[in-house]
Amino acid sequence: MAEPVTAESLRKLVAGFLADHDPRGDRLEFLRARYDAGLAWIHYPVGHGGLGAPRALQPVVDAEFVAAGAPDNNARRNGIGLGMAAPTILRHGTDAQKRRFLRPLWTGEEVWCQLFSEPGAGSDLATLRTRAVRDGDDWVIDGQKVWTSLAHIARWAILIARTDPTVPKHQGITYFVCDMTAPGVEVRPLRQATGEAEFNEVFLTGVRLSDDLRLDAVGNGWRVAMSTLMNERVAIGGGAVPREGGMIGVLTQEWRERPELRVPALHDELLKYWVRAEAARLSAARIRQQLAVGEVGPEGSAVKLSFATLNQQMTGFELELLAGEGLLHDTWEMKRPEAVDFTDRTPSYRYLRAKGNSIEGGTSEILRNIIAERVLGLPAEPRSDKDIPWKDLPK
Amino acid sequence: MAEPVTAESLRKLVAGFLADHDPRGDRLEFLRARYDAGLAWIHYPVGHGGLGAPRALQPVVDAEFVAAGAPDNNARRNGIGLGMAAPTILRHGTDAQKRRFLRPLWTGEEVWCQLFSEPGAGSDLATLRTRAVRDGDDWVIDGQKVWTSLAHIARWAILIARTDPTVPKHQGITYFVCDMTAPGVEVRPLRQATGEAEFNEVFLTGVRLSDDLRLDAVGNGWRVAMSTLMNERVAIGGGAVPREGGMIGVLTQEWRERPELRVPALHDELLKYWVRAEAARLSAARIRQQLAVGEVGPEGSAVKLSFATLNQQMTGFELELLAGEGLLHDTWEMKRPEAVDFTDRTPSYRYLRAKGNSIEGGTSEILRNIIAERVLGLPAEPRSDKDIPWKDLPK
Amino acid sequence: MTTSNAIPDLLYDEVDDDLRASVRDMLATRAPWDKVLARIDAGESYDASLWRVIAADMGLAGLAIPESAGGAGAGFRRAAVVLEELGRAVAPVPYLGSAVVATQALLRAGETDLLAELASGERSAALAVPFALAPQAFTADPAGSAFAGNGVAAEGDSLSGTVKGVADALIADVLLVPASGRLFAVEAADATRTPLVSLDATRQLADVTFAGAVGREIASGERAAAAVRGALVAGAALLASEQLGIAEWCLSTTVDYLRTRYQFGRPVGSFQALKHRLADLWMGVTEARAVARYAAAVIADDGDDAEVAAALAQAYCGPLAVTAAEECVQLHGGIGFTWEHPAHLYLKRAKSASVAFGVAARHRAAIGSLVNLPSS
Amino acid sequence: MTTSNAIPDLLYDEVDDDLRASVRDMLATRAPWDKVLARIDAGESYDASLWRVIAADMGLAGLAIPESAGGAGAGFRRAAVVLEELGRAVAPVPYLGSAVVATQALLRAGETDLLAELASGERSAALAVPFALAPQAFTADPAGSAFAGNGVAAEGDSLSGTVKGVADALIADVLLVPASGRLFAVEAADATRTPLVSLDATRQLADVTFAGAVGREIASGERAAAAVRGALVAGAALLASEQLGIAEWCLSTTVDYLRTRYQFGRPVGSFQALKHRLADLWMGVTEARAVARYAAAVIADDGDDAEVAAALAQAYCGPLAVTAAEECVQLHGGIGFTWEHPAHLYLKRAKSASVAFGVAARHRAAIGSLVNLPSS
Repeated sequence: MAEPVTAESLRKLVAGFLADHDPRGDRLEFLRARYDAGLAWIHYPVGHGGLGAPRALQPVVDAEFVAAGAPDNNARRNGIGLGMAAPTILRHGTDAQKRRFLRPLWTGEEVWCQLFSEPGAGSDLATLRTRAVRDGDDWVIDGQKVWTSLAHIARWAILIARTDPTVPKHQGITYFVCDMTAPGVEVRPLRQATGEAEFNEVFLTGVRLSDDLRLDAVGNGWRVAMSTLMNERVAIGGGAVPREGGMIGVLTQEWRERPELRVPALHDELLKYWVRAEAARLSAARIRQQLAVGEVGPEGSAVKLSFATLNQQMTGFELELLAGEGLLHDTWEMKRPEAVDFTDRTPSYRYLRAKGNSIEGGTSEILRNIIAERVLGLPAEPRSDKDIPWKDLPK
Repeated sequence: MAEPVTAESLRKLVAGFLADHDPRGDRLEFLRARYDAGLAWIHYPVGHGGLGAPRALQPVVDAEFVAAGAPDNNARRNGIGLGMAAPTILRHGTDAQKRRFLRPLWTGEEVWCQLFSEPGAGSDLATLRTRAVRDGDDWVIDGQKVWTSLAHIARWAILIARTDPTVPKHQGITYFVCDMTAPGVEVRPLRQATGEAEFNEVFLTGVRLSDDLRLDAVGNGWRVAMSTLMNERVAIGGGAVPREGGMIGVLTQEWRERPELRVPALHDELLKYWVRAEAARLSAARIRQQLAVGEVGPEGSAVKLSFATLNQQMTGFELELLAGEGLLHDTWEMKRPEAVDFTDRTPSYRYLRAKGNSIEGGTSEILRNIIAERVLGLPAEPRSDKDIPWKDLPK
Repeated sequence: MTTSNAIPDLLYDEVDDDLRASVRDMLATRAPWDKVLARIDAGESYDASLWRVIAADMGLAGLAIPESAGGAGAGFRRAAVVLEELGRAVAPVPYLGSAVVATQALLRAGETDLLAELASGERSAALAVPFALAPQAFTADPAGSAFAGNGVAAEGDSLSGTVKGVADALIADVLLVPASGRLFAVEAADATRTPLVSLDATRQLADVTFAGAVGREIASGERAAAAVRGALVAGAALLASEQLGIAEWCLSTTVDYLRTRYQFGRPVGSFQALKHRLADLWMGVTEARAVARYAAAVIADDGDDAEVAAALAQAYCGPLAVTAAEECVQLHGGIGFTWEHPAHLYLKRAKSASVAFGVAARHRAAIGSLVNLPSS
Repeated sequence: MTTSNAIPDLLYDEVDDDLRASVRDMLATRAPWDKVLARIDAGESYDASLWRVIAADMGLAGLAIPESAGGAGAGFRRAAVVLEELGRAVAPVPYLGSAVVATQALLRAGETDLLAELASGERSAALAVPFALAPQAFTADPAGSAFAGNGVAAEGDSLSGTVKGVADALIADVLLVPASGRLFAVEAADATRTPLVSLDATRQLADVTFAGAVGREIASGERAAAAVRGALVAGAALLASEQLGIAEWCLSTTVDYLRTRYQFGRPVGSFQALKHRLADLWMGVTEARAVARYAAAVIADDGDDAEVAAALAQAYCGPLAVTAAEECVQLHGGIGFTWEHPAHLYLKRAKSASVAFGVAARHRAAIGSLVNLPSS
């Protein structure tokens, strides 16, 4: 592109595209064409759904398509693919891998999931036990993964596995794309405190993956995984919210509409939440302003951390506000939702589900470590596990 | 004592003593006689001011003397002597040391102070730098101590100093009684945030102490010091308080007597403090009940910790309650109080002085470590400093 | 201003220790947490056979009932020990509702026949008021025609109306029903009990509807009001012991887990941030124990400070148990958030209990009234 | 309900950065903390020569005054940057009182002569109301004869009465005095100013007494009330930037200390419990920055959301600065509790500022009224 991309030029491009493609025609065909025109994720390179344009202009493009009533790629259903797998493949994949995976990922034809967490690893992800052993042109994978949302509908997974147990834990890990239809992949629902099975356990038994499903070099998996997780946290730090958006809005609506719930002693507590929610909202807005001018800071971790804390406290407060009503639930039957629908559920569901906010996507404890060390520059804990071969670590 | 000591027999003993000694006569003479009669601290051995009687019966004896209008030993002015030095001397001192020090200590003729803390050591007391070098029958002391209350009026001090820098830090420490009138002892006031100099710095320059002022074996000082500090915490965990005693009483009185201060939004916060203060009071009472039946637990640390937290929060709340009035102070001139008079001072003084509660006598952080490790049995932090010679430690 | 400077014995004696050991053993055998969870998956609720063992075989339903009425005459202080263990096991039995709340209502009302049946463990009873009803919110209507706090009216001995969200009613044989200024006993079979999907499935709530059911009057007027209010005060006070048991389980289970779980080459329990949080939690549990023992002692001794003690108990122990359960979930990491780990049972029980008899904020407000600290 | 979903620019621009650097350099030279402390020991209060440099030499007193009135026309957003640095240095100058509160009062009153004098830095002014007066507590008396919140009455142009605990009055040349429904300018020399021993000796309070002093009327009626209330709202909003500066100093000073202080063979800052507390504090500071910038922007733009923004600023930044200062003292251990360490200066300034313009609880209550969340 010789000309610099502007909102204006993008609007023109979309208009041209819409002139050629009926947004009311075949959904998939339309999405594929949009990808091929570089109007999918415009900051991606030409040939991979983008124009190499500034990311900040993406909303301009999206708005035009929305205005035209065009179908979208149902991004919510493929959050891991779009938010984590795609940027990782873009950065670390071969050209062949990018061509194979990115288009059906963006269009939503192929849903992705993530095979990182393990029951024995937890926050210390690098201690993972899942093994990948080279066998000719293939790798044979054995192990167990956990907390895998969407595994039951996913076509592909990003996977990390240990390829060398004789070196320190961060060094012996390799990153793969796992074929979720391969023999030996077994997906079982994992039920949570809410009664639902939003996640899965995934058992990998002698799963064969050809070497061209390896992403980046053997032994380089930890570094690749870190770039994946960085993308996750940026994604969580996400979108703009109006005042009284989210959980505080649930509380203020109940307070306003149901005077009979108002207990004077709860009033100041409600206002404390109002203040904290508004401070968090302004802070998130300020971070987005920084991002927009290129000042990418570590504040994204803070947004996630403060969201988790506040959401948990506010959902707990809601049950107290509702008193007797708050003691009821809708059902304890096991369901398998594809997305978390927070505000439309019962207060009891919200209370329970919010407990996961400080665990999923990096526990609040780990985020505090990150802030302390990477932002404030405080010294790391003394560690003995960084130089010892993985196989010799206490477990 | 062939007969078991009972409240009854003690009352008789006191009555007999009072028949022989006029409580309105010479104060010092009376106190010395009381000591010699074993009616000072009755759980001490016969010959050292006691009767080897149960400690729980001490209040019976004290009450009889109070009822008779007898002079007391002004215990508040010699808290370190009575609470820390005396039990340590009793347990670790030679017979000659006990005879020399305990009587004038109890009568208040000789005030004691404590030379443990150092500017460079802080919570890691065992890294202390003050040196004691053997020179014939003497030890020569050089170093600097800090946070020494009463040093300016003290006759003696309990002192720990490093006698061997070539062994790990806990092993090279020896415990002494320091003559505060010896040449080379210099006491300077140490001023706090309150503007007062409640404490002192003590500079020790070539101070000569004869070897008979050493308490317990050379190199055994850390163990002795630990038993001293244990006594301090038991002492802090101390006496019974009525409901709404202490700082919560200051707040409730202000709330009741000054309706113009009542802001509805502060009401629930006041009641939260009421609840926590009452819970802390009941908990302290329960600990005293355990002590009375011999179940000595580690809960004393909890009493000190919860007192510090609550006192700080309540004094902060008081300034908010008083609004404009709370912004005033009495004087920033440097004074040298002999005792902390908390409730009779300005709210601003209380707020500032309470900040010391979580530092003095073991920081709240150290107390939490103690609870986590000694009560809950959680593993210690990995430590590198326990086996390295003191001189090689990073400082 | 109510002050209570004299503090009763807050310790456990040897009989308490023995009682605790036998209840704990029995629960470990008959109601381990996986069986409790399996009942929920099976859509069952209260465990009637477990209740029979506790109430009848072990004779614990009558602990607080005087010997003259067929009970053990051991008082509420000992019943509190049983409740600690029931909380620690999230046991699905109506001990609080029957052996504490209903029992105290009958004691206050001066009823003895039904009391004897409860004491023997043959039958159980529940007070038909909403589980979330705070003692201070229950007041006899000045006109004497109804009680605030439930929606049942009496015409003669015929009762009609619905009470929402009643605890321990599903398993009860008899319901104690405040209506039109009187207190009635009604055969549970004569009421319609609609089970509710409850946050705490180990103490399932029910809506209870009366459509002309015949009640036997137990008390009326002041005596009826005092019986109901006294029952709620006792419930609030004694629930603190259950909450203490929940909190203790959460703390000790978390400590055990963190001692053995390794991350970053160290036991997770050696990380100082977690140690400090657990130390704070231990402090809270230590204080909660004193508060709960105080509340049980004051109720047992029928002390003047009962309303303050009960409000203090719920203001302190309710939130503390919730904090303990929340820390238990969080510090177990992912595993603590799964259905197959018991932590969620404790979380749900603790949160539900913190709303029972009114939330902490209501109890603080009650203390404000009781000790003369008005809001304005 | 006031909602404000459109969020103004909350960042600093290059001019802000330059301004900050020059103010910080100047303060480091002329008012390091040990000089500030020495003034207190010498019984001195405001630093007049420092104020001259800031107000006149650097021309910062007129930042928020329009060019038409002799100011820089740079707005309150930039004045907020100056306040951050003054908070960071606990500087004893009346910037808040003169360049924000009094300036806003004059702007709202439509006065220009005095404004020009303030803009030039020749003279300074203070609004004669108690430092702890909350904007929402200041209401024009319905009868129009007096203002609630201070005790001065006017007969014609003659003023009598006392205002307690006024900030920045001791160094002011002119006092702006609300009295009997009007707003007057009075030469400070014509009032009796009694210095008070203040918790925060870097912003010493005074009782101000008028005994028939002659005032020049600046505004009356609605306009006078709006001027005073607007001044208090601006003060509450902009004080947040000072509080942000205090909190930042406390955080960064503590972090620096813990990085280099060794205990138990490790830097103290490597202990996880302290790291987590500092991470939480950093989160608070990060949010406080957004809140303070929002408040400054809304005041600068004369936005509809001013009262909410100011109340939010004091509800959030006031307590946050206190927490930062308290953590600073605690995490420095003994040394942080001594007179010879600057931490206590920040603690006193932060605590005092948290009471200024009303405590956080009052601001939360104000928000409740402003956004339609009534207490009952």
